[in-house]
Amino acid sequence: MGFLDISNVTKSYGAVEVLHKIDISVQEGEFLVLVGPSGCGKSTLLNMIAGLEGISSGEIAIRGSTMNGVHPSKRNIAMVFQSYALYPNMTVGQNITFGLEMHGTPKPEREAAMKKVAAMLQIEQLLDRKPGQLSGGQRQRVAMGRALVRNPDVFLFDEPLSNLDAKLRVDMRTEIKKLHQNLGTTIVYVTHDQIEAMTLSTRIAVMNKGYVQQLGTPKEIYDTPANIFVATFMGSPAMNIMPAKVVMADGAPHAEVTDADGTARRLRFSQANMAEWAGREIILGIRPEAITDPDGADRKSSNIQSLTNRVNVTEPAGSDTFVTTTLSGGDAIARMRADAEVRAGQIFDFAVDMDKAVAFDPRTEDRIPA
Amino acid sequence: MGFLDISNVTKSYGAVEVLHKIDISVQEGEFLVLVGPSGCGKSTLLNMIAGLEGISSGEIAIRGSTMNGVHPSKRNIAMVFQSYALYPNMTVGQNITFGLEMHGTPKPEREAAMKKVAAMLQIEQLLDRKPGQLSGGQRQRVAMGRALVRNPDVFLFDEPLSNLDAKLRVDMRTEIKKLHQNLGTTIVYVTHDQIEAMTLSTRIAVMNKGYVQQLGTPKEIYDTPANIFVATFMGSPAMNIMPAKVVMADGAPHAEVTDADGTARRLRFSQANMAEWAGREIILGIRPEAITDPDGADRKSSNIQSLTNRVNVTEPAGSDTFVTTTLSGGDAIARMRADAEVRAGQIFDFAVDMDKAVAFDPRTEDRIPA
Amino acid sequence: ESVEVLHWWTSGGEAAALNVLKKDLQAEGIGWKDMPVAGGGGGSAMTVLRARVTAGNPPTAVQMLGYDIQDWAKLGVVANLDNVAKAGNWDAVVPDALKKFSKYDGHWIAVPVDVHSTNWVWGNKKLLDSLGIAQPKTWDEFIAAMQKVKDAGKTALAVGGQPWQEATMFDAVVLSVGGPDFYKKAFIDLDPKALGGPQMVEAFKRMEQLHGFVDPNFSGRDWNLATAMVIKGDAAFQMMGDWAKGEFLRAGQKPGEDFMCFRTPGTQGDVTFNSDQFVMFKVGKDAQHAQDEMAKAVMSPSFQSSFNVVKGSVPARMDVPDTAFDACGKMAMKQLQEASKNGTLLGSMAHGHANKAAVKNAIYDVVTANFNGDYGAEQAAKELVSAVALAQ
Amino acid sequence: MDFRTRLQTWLPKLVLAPSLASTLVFVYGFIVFTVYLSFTNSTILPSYDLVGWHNYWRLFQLPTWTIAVKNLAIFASLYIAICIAIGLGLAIFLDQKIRGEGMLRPIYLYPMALSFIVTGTAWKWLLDPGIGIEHTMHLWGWTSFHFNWIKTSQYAIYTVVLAAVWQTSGFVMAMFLAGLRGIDNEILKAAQIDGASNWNLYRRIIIPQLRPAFLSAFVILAHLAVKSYDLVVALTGGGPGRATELPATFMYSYTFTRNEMGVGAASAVIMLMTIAAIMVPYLYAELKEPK
Amino acid sequence: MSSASQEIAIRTGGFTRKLIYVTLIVFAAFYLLPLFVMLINSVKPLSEITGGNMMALPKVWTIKPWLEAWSSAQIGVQPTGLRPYFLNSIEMVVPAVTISTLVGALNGYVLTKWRFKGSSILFGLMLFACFIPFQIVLIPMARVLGMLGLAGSVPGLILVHIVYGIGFTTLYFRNYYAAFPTELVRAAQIDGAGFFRIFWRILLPSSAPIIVVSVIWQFTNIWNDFLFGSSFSGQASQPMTVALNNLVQSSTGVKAYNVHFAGAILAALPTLLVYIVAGRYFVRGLMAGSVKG
Ligand SMILES: Nc1ncnc2c1ncn2[C@@H]1O[C@H](COP(=O)(O)OP(=O)(O)OP(=O)(O)O)[C@@H](O)[C@H]1O
Ligand SMILES: Nc1ncnc2c1ncn2[C@@H]1O[C@H](COP(=O)(O)OP(=O)(O)OP(=O)(O)O)[C@@H](O)[C@H]1O
Ligand SMILES: [Mg+2]
Ligand SMILES: [Mg+2]
Repeated sequence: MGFLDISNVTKSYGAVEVLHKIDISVQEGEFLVLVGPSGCGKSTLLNMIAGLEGISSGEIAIRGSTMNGVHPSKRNIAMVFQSYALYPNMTVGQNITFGLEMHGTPKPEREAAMKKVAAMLQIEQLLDRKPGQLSGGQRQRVAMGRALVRNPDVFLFDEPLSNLDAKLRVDMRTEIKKLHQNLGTTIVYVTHDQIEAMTLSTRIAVMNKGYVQQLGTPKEIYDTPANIFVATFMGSPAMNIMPAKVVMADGAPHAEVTDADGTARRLRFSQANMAEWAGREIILGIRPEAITDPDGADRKSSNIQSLTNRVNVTEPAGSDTFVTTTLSGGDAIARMRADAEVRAGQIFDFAVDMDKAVAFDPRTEDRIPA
Repeated sequence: MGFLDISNVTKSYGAVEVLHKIDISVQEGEFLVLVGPSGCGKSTLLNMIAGLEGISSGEIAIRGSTMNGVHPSKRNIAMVFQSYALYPNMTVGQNITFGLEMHGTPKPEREAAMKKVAAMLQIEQLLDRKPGQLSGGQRQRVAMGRALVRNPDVFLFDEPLSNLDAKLRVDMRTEIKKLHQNLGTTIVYVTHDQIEAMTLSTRIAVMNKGYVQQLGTPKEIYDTPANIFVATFMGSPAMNIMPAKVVMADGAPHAEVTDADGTARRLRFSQANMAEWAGREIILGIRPEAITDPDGADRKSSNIQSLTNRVNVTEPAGSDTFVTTTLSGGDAIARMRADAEVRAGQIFDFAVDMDKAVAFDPRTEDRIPA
Repeated sequence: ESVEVLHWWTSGGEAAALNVLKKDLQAEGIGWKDMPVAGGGGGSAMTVLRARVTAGNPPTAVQMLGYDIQDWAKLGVVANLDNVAKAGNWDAVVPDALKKFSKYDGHWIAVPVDVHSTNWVWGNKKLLDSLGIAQPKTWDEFIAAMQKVKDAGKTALAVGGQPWQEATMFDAVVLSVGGPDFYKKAFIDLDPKALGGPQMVEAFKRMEQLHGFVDPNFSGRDWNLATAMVIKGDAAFQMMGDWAKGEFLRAGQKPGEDFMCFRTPGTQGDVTFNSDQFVMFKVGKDAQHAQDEMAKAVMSPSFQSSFNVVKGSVPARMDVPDTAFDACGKMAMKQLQEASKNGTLLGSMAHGHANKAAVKNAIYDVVTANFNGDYGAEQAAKELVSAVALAQ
Repeated sequence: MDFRTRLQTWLPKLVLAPSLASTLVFVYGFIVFTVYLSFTNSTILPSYDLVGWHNYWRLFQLPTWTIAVKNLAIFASLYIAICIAIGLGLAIFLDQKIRGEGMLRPIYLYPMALSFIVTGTAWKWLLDPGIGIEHTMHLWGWTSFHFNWIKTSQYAIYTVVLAAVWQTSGFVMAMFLAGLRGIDNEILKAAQIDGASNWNLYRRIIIPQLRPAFLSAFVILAHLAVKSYDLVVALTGGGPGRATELPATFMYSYTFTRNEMGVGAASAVIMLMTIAAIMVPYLYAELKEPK
Repeated sequence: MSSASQEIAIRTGGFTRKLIYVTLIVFAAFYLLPLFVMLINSVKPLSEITGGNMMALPKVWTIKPWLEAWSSAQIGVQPTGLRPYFLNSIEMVVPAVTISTLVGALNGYVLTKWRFKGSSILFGLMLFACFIPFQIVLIPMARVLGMLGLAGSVPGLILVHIVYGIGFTTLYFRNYYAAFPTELVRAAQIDGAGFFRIFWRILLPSSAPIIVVSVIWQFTNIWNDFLFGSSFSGQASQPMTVALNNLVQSSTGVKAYNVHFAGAILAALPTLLVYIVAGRYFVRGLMAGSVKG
């Protein structure tokens, strides 16, 4: 039993079931991120934890005591919303202390708590402004302040950064990370940005269509995705997915793919158990950063395979250069150093890190375990 | 003289000048991206090119003939808006052909043009729907279709992707890129997303507060930013910026910075001319991808310097691991391979690629040319 | 103690007349709560009354006319004034024609305030004299006189084009065509033969004749504005009840000198009348006394005299001396008494004293349609039969 | 479930309950009552003796009712059409960054603030040939000027339209202006780049987008037209003759001055059905897709 | 409520602009004409009106008609002028407007933020109530008021106006609150605010534009109402419109047009004032509320 237990929880709107038997147990101090495409039920689940939506069946418990039917304000949780949901008619200070006021905290204590939080978030000079007079980043801070001041058992965040521009998003991400490290509070965080998910979380739950597809550490999710959905959802640019045939050569299993010209190319698997699939079709997944120029390839890898192929497009993006090529009839993207000497149309020796390759069963779309 | 010439253009709203003497010349077939923070005047400049805003002073010319005072519909331009600005009362097909209809193109021709564009954008099955029934990505395509069908001299895009979610944004980016490669039309494209800017453009104009800060190819902008603003605006995570002192050692100029414990550390410059600054303070800029673990360092670089420092935070992000450390009293971010063996608190040997380092004059904030 | 009186006497003269009553009651220590609701010839006031009665909160007394009184009495919401009436010997002094309305089922329920007769013609004496026109005695003379005025470029007949004003003229015209018997048959007995017969067609033809003498701007005009036309000499005649006299008097004109009053030609000896009455509604025991006092005060000869002098009408009781009244008033009182004796005192159809409201309004519809040119005389007579049948 | 949570789930319904109860009693209860009355022989006050369809039969025999219905058709169609035309036109004009918009707007709007007595008094005067506009024109030397509609049976209904339009077109203008201000500016830019002239811009792009405003305006005007009573009474009193009788005045006079409450109720039921025929589809559309 | 879209990109030529201005001004004149006529004739002596030119400015200016209308004109048997009735109206309008607006706001709040099964249908039922012809409710309403003991009293009138006003106020507030972020309500719930507290502290303070619309609408309707005012008022509670009607509808005597006009303007003053003071928020409020886009 964990700190926050979601057991067998289902949610229906009328006849439509939007969450199906969700089971997640969160330990105290964990940072759980819920990711998934739009409409998969992330917000619904969060709202159920908060008590803003009823539970159709199953149970949600905090510290072992059931929360079903308990009023949101009695759950000792705090929530930060995507649009921040700052009360537009109140000053920043009033926004922060409103929750305390509602819980009957006396004024001096409220003031003190507000001062402390404002100092922590460096928004002391904004306390008398109205939300309308704040920039996006400042609003975000105030929303955090409102949550922090309550000193809750659990923080819930619903896409708190998605309204910020890219630069600010990175900064605020770091702040949230620091906050978690400093306070050690349990956090459940919804996003559909997988970089956020990867960098912030201690564990990630990848959701799709109301099901939890995989629950695990960022590394597990990234390196050993449970299925094709998780594999392609996490990572940007997405993992390259291509049909391949398993063939045996030199006593080892190889993935046979075709290059831009249709010539068959073989890449040796690092996993010996792929031999079991010999002669059968699989789906091969290779992340863009595992296909590079030989100079950029990971020196630690035990299994760098060379693959000669024609370059279609190169996209220099400053820090890296993305190279598009054709593998098994589809586009595949390779990520290379910014300075990699590669031109469109060129025949190039790609270095493929097969330690990082994963294989999926084409029928179930699940990953074939190593 | 280029294809689209913006000469000495100024825009004032009442007494407030929001654009100051802008000078940009665009060649036929170029893909110019305007980037800059919110409110810097990107949309205003685009609207002036379109003829939707008057020009306070200066001249805008297409193919050498001045456009000042010419009605938008007479300029042979097409524009795609952030909100797509689809006509909600018309079907997709009508949206696409409205411009042709207004220009008196006969019906059969309109139909043919529409079919062609719809096929190109794969929206044939949507032609009878209303915009309200489309998803974000589909709307975006229709907006493109409306622009394409006109076969204009110049395409103008005003943040066409900013309403899409991250995944779709990447896909649409690629489509726009392909479109440009196929059609070869001149494009002026506004965004505040620098990845978009880097990957799409042939040239970038970085704007701030109504001034063009730098105009150049993506590579120029990224590798040799004109000033600190450009350096930190382009790239994610942003370039690390720290004060440093130039000292001479072994006859070569070095940048002296302090590590997490306050100990002075020296990094040899690749540029010999930094010797001129010996004994003076500069601002040193190093991009995160130029600070790595030794195994991940660019094998092609001529000048990898080792820097021993304490690791503050590690953020594994799947494809990479971001490591935060303290340099000259501020946070610096290093980008390492996903598998780099680095833990928070550890004393680590960072590899700094000084070929990629840039130095700025602290007084003017301009880059010191190599 | 006080009485609450619902009425629509809001104009200067009427209100001044009511003030007499108010003072009389105050002398008895009874307060006056005024509930005036003007408009629509009392229509708005009747709506209010309905709401008040339905709410179980009726006023003490309500100004009312004709058959409405009987209709309300039928509902059992009115008070019984028999005690006061007996003490004041009302049965003897009030003419039978009025008692028909003031009593229901043999009990006194209402107090008549005044008697207006409606078959009057008012003329501008100076204008008529200057044109050499004498008081017309017959219908044809009347028409000839008006033609003369018209030829002189003046408006011959001042009319306010509202249904009730047109109907007021119609009353007199019908009487002039068929005399009291026909009038009774048509308007009181509602005999379809009378309503659709040749005499009625003749009456409508006379209405059309009259229409030929009005100015183009007559429609919607208030009656007192029409009177003002006569006073100013813009028009020669007006066919209107004796409330018009008040206007002449207020303008400082003298009967016989500045203006003349005579019965509608062809209706000599007949009087169509209407009578304003205060209907007393059932109120609680506490208010009973005030109500009785008010009834008594209204019936007092002094009030009847002073009120009617101001209002232009004649007292409802026959024993009031005519000393305070002017020439026209004296004439009216005399004629009224005679008519009452002869049985030619007829309730005015136009003012709801011939039949109930539904019928009255049905006749209005036809009269106004005829007068405004929508129906010809023949068709009007036919429509009259069906409209009346429908309203019964 | 703790008490507070349970209370919180009940509170919204409790809060709505009084409004709902009063609506059920004061609106629907009374409608049922009226329907019932229309089948009774009520005269001066309600009575409870049923007479079947008699009142309806009589209603449709009455020439006045026919006139009233015909008048309503003329009045409603003209009133709605003209109000929308003027309202839309003014809104479009006012939307062209007009200097002095702040002054003009209240001028257009203020008639809505006046009661029927005021409107009726003023317009009766203006339209009266003897003192009003015609008279003034004559005094100013234009002696051939004629404007005596209010005194003419065939035209009197149009003066009612005139005064009614005067009173509400400003409000319609405000509704359209609100609609215009809500249109995405980028769409206008896009249409200009597409080469739309101002005429086409309005005809093809803007006006079609004002659909919600049109709908709201139509519903408000339609129900005002059907309920129109005050203005007619104050302006023409239903005359000349019965030339400006409308169903609402008809119903009032039969119920309250002619002591034929049964017929009055029958006419009210017909009116209610007319209103329902307009409103129910609107309400259905409005509530079908909750925003 | 985007303020950016205030700016319209349409350009018109100089001639068109002149034409637009001319049209706008002509219509302004059309709307102002009746008010102008009433105003100038209310400051003329009666002799100048009868037979004079209604458009002509007064030769002799006088405010006597105004004074008379206000304090000494004959209304029924008393020469009280409109003054006491003015106060009656205020006594009735203020609570009726306040309560109906508040109830409408609460209803709108429930119907958007606390939706439950069937709440749309309930709203439809309430909305239809706006369109009932008031004449038909007179008799049954009188009965109900009598049963409640409110007949002929100010509270009775207030009740009637609230009952028939909440349909529209609910409509306005519902449409406004539909666009109000639900997240705010949720945040306040988590902060521990209950149903009413959320309403008072969060929604109501942000409802200024729609409150303006609702108040303008209700104020003009209730202030100008005659039918209910005359039918359900008692002797001591007759509102301004009934008194004005008594003033202008007198059936005999010389018509003091100047006094009537002065009275009419006096009766209209509060609503005019409301329109002029709050009118500039009106379009904004309509945008936010009644005209769904
Ligand atoms: N009140 C409701 N009634 C019916 N269906 C609802 C309701 N609220 C949400 N849904 C449905 O439930 C599903 C999950 O919605 P939810 O808001 O949890 O998605 P999400 O994962 O948060 O998406 P996003 O990333 O877009 O915020 C969606 O399909 C949505 O349409
Ligand atoms: N009509 C106007 N009147 C006054 N100032 C304006 C007007 N339109 C724009 N501005 C100002 O001009 C500046 C430039 O605006 P612009 O819309 O071009 O910015 P932008 O770079 O497109 O920003 P964003 O990324 O937010 O779209 C801003 O400071 C803005 O406030
Ligand atoms: Mg969500
Ligand atoms: Mg912009």
